[in-house]
Amino acid sequence: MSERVRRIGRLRSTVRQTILLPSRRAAARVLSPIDRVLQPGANLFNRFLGSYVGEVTGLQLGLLVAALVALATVPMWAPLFVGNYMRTLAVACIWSIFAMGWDIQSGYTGYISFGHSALSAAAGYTTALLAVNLSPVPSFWVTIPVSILAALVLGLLIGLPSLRLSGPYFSLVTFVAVLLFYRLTIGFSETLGGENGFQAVEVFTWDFTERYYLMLVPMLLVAAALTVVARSNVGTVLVAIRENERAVSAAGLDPTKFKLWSFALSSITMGIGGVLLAHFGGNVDPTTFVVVDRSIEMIAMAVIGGMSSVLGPIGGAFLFVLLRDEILRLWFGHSTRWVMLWLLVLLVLVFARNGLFRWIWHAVGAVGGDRK
Amino acid sequence: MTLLEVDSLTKTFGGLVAVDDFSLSVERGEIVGLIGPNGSGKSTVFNCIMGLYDVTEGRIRFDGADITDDATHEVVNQGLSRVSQESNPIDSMSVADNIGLFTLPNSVFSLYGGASEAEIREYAARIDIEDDLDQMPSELPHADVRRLEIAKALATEPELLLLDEPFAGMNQAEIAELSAQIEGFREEGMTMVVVDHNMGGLMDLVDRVVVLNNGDFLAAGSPDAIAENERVQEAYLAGEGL
Amino acid sequence: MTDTILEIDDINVYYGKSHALRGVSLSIEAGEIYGVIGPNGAGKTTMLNAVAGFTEYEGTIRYDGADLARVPPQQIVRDGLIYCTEDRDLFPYFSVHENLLMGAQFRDDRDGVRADLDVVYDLFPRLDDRREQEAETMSGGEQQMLAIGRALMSDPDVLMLDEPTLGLAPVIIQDIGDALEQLNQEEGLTIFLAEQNSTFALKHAERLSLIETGEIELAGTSAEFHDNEYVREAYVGVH
Amino acid sequence: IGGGGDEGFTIGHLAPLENTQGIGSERSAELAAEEINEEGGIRDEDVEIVSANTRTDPSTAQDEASRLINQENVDLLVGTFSSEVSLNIMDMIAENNVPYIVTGSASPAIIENSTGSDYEANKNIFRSGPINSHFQAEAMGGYADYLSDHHGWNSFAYLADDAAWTDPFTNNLPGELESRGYDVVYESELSTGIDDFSTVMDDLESEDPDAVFRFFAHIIATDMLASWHQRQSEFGIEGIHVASMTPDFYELSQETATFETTSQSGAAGTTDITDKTLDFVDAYQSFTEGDDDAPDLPMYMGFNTYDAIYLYREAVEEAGTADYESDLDGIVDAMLGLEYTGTAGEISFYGEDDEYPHDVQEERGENDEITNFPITQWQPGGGLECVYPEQYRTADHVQPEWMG
Amino acid sequence: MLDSLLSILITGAMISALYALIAIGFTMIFGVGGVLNLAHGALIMAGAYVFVILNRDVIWESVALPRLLVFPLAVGVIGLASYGLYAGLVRYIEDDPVITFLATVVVATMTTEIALGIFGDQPYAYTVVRGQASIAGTSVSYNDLAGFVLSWIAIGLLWYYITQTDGGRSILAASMSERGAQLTGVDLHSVRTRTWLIAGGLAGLAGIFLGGDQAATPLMWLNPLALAFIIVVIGGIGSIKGSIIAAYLIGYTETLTVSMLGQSFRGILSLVILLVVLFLLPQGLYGREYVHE
Ligand SMILES: Nc1ncnc2c1ncn2[C@@H]1O[C@H](COP(=O)(O)OP(=O)(O)OP(=O)(O)O)[C@@H](O)[C@H]1O
Ligand SMILES: Nc1ncnc2c1ncn2[C@@H]1O[C@H](COP(=O)(O)OP(=O)(O)OP(=O)(O)O)[C@@H](O)[C@H]1O
Ligand SMILES: [Mg+2]
Ligand SMILES: [Mg+2]
Repeated sequence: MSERVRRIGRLRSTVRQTILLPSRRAAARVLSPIDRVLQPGANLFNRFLGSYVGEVTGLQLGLLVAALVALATVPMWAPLFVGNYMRTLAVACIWSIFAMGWDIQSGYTGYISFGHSALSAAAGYTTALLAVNLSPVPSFWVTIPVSILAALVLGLLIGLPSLRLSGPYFSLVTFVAVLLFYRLTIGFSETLGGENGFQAVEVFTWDFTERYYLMLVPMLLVAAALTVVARSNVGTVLVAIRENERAVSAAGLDPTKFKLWSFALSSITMGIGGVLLAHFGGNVDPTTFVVVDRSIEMIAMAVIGGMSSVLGPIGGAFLFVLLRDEILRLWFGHSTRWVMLWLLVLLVLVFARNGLFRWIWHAVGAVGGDRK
Repeated sequence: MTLLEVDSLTKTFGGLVAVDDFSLSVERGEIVGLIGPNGSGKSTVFNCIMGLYDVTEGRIRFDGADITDDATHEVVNQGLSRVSQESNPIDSMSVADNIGLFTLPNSVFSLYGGASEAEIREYAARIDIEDDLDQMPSELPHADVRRLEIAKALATEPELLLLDEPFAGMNQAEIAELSAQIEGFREEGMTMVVVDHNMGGLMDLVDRVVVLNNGDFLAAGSPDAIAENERVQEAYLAGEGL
Repeated sequence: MTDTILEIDDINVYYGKSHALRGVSLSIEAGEIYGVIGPNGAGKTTMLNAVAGFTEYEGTIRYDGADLARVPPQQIVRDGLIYCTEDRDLFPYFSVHENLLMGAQFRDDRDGVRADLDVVYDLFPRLDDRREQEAETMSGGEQQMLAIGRALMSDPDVLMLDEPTLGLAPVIIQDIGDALEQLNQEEGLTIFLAEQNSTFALKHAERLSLIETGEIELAGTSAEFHDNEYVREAYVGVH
Repeated sequence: IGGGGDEGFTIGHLAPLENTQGIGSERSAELAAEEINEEGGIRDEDVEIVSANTRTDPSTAQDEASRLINQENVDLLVGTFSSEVSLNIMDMIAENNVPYIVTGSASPAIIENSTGSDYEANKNIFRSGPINSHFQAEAMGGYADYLSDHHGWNSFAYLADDAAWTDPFTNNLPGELESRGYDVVYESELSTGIDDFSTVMDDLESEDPDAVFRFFAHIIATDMLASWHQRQSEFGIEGIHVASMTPDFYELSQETATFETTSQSGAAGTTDITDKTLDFVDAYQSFTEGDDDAPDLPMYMGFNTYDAIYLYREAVEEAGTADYESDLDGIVDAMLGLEYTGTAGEISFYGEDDEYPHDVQEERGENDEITNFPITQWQPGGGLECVYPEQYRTADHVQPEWMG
Repeated sequence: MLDSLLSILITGAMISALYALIAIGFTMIFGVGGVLNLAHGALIMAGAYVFVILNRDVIWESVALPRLLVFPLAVGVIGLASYGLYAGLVRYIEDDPVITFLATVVVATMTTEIALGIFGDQPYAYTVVRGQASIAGTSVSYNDLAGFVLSWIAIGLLWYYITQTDGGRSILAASMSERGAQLTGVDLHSVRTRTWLIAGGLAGLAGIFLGGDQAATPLMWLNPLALAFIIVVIGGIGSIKGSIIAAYLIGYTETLTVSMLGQSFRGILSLVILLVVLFLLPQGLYGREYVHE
């Protein structure tokens, strides 16, 4: 084994030495003046926010701001492209929330869940069931918190027993949990709508621009909140749990409490995403919410972006959704598109296993060199 | 005044009795040596105290409170800490962060508690690894990894420290240095129980020795008395420690 | 007894940027006990790992005339070069007995295996008591005995031991020392011993090397080491 | 900037393209476009088909439909196979006012939830076929009469997908059969995830009906057919089995489809329902010559889609505009005024005040039984024959050789 | 009542044997490489399709080999495919269990897409063995019977191999400690090759009979694999004995659920059992604490 791993390691290092390093050096030459120009801004940022969300270099700040500006001005540039970017980007916002939700639990603690779609489904189905069974239908201000609460409750129901289990057992149980949720929707089709699900949820709006912002703003708020948590003690402890749970108890910290907390945070996030998704298309059905493919997709997004980084999964989600709905469509037919998409994910897993966006972030961070 | 009281502790694994009706009490400010042949149950006693194993029978009290059924983190938060036989630092965190982790409050809502950089440096300095703070654990030589384990335990501000084979894998010079540091802890008011097979290091350090054999209490007394105890000689020492 | 059985010739090992072994050379004669001592992190384990094929290195290592770089690890074992590591690397869920059997899994001589089992159980009665216990649940010292026992089951010609006394009670250390001498004298077993416990190494090895920060600082016979001022002060200590 | 636009007449086609029904429908749409273009297009504009794969996933379908509307600026949407997909995209399509003709799903809810509940908001939605399952259930009653006359079968069992489209069958068919004087000895809805039919087969055998009416669109009952043949169970298998409409199903099922029937719009081209039917099938076959992915026959959805495009052409020619944004009412009026002879039958739509506004009307024969719901049977040797209704019959229904 | 009980006993025995086969293949790979191989499901599906392709002329007009030849050929092809998966992908990433887990999920998803692209979603039926027998009044197809017999033969051979031969024991040993295996002269490469070949062969075998029972479809693997998960977790990851016992526990539960409560409730009771077992025995019946070295 070691020999083979070494071989691919060698391949990696050749690629690094002959292609990546020189091009990075060239890029650094171009970028470092920009970095220097932006540095005062970064210093300001670090002074006021650094201790809450982490420190940045000038260029990293530039990248963040550029990304934010790009997201905020989507309605201005999206129509310039062939494609339905307004819708695709709105979808990407929802999936970013899912990917982040998965990440704050699985990515940070290393307890890999394959059942997260069940959590968003709990929220989506609650919204739908409230709409179907109550008349008059309660307002958003009621259904949304109740639905998020439902995700939290299901999250704790899954988390409490399964977090006692060690890694692979946990993964398998969550995988089975999501399949079970699916079976329940079919088995209790009278109550849960069966294969068709429900079409009863009121759509926020069909207007592309409004809808986009309705998805973007919660996504940014979730990202900010999770970044704060991830950069705090809680994030540190969660990572420590992933690395070495016994050391965490030896430090006088209760691993179970922290694991459950991450599950709770994650469930709430999934709940938020689930509610948004329900009101985005108005339909709540097993294929949209429950099936295990949805869990796998959110995992893929988080992993290609970079696990345990909050911002990585956002990048991963946007990349994944853009590739799937817009970019690959330019060249490939319907089933080939999916095969290509999964192939790309596989390549990222093998060759950039820490995630593309984490890699970019560090590369950009390294431009300034060792200024410190 | 008794700080730790292990009262008729029994621990069985299936049919195997690893610790059999063993009692031990440790006074505040003492350093007690716990020795015995391999597999005599020393680490098991520590594991029971730390809440890693469920106790089969017996009670454990610390500073008056019953901690028999407490989970590890609860025990730690009462002021007991253990340096285990195997080192297990978190490899992806620097030495400073490893120590820092041990100072964090056990609350999911406390986002920014924990020791400052200066405090972490202080913990490290007490065991002389303050120069390694920025290094990763995997870059450290064995002895420093062991020291890091001790620094982590110190960072929980324990009243009582359990040390499981602190000298293993160290050479004479290192043992002497570590002994001096442990002496220093005692002067700061810490109580300790030390398990080790290195008699040279241990006997000079401790006030009192308790000997375990096959899970049973075998003997107790001053280091000199133990070194001369025939049963201990036969079961364990083989001429060492004299 | 002057054939060189294991020859390490100018090997270098790097871990990333750090240079863990710097041009180390030594050779071991068939039938001797050879000791390597040195402080923590000196590179003893690294050297043994290189011999066993677990670490990449520059330079050559020859065993029984053959260049080990060209021999796959499992063949090295079959050729009688057995390594007992610092981490022990037992099979945690096999019983003591199964662990010992695994040590002999490539051997065809059933009688020999049975005889060796008796030898090991004789040497470590503790193992005899615990034949059916899973290795993982054994105490630290018991595991060390099992690791040595398993290595002996492979019917070694050369036995490489990395810190065999780590965590063992003084009585056991004495037993192991006696056993190694006995195996060495009666069966002609060559032993290559890396030890932090200099006292033990000096007591049993005929020739030794002192390794510090990846380089051999001193090599010589046991007697020369005993007389060496520096060794006495830094490694043997007072008692 | 988005394609389509004002040059040309763009038709969006929505269907699952892993499914032969979807592919048959798509090829039929392309065939219609090609033919129409040869005749000068729709209102002198060239017709272009833009096809989207809905899979069986409502969200994907919504994505795709939205893309067709907003990016391709389609002038018409046709298709959608499974009812959950149709149901899930209607809201959005209604919002955008693009005329949308359902050609693949039979659930009455498609009409009930749209034009049936808020006519004004949904009046761009139509269904050209198949007749909704409420009528299908009634049609089955007539078919039962035929089976009773022909074989003397008087007791029936009922099985269905546990899914929305079968609700009308579940609610109506047992009553329908009983009102015609038959026994209904067994009723059950099966989970769409079923993969073991042995319990069902055991139950059926012990209830001993003469035939079982089963309505399977999600369930693919190959396994059930195999055990039917193996056990030589003493009942016929009738009703609807969507998988069995695949032209090579007989072969794929290893001939265990022999004796089972399914109803399908267009009767799989086995018979000349109208004078367009067989011409269309011929044209389809030469159109798909050498196309390995396409099924050998257009399948029911192909008939309906093909008809939908032609009838829409007629409607907009009649209305004098295809600009739904400014004159949807004109187009809707023209649609409602149509009496179009299609390949699968005569097509006209129910009006605003009917129970199923904008749904295709059923056709009725002399005894008032529904006739635009033909039934085909795989007969020994692999021949597909139309066995019902009488006027389209190409062969009599054959009961399994081990019966009688 | 007695009749239906007997029929449950017989049907349950048949299907449980296939579940055991799937579970064992899965658990072996996990045991040896620490790899949770979700692509195992894809191999099951591939087994069924390979059988169809070689045995029937519906895909390749010209190929329709006799079943007796196709059977071992298909098992062999899937064994090789499994090894190919290891040699072409897993061995480069196996040092990171999470990445490996994800990569195999992606492979499974991708394979399903490929199958959908090539074969569409309609089922391809085929027979492994034609006909049926009646056992104590319950009719059993020869397909299921053959599946049952061959599964047990395969399990028996595997059992003998793993526990009674050095080659087999070294597979278990390598699963516990790679380093330890190397130290005792085990050829790790050969252990891995053998493991993936065997596990793949088992998956192929199970796939062929599952498909013969129900026809080949792109998603035919999902439910059996989910059951295999439940089985593996109940039995204890890495334990063959546990897998067999749990397979029968779950197989009978499933058969009972279906005949007493109906199809819709499949899997639900099994999951309840899973939760109960895990609550009492977090490591499953014969599991060992998950250690990763
Ligand atoms: N989890 C377990 N299951 C079964 N037996 C165990 C378990 N843990 C320890 N034992 C047994 O209990 C006995 C005591 O072990 P313990 O680790 O306490 O010994 P120790 O005194 O620390 O020895 P050493 O000096 O070798 O570390 C040993 O015989 C060991 O095999
Ligand atoms: N895998 C590794 N990666 C990086 N550095 C390593 C690695 N293994 C060992 N080292 C470093 O190489 C040097 C030599 O280590 P080695 O383990 O060979 O020493 P040793 O003499 O056996 O020490 P000890 O007495 O502690 O076992 C040390 O500085 C150690 O930190
Ligand atoms: Mg111990
Ligand atoms: Mg070492």
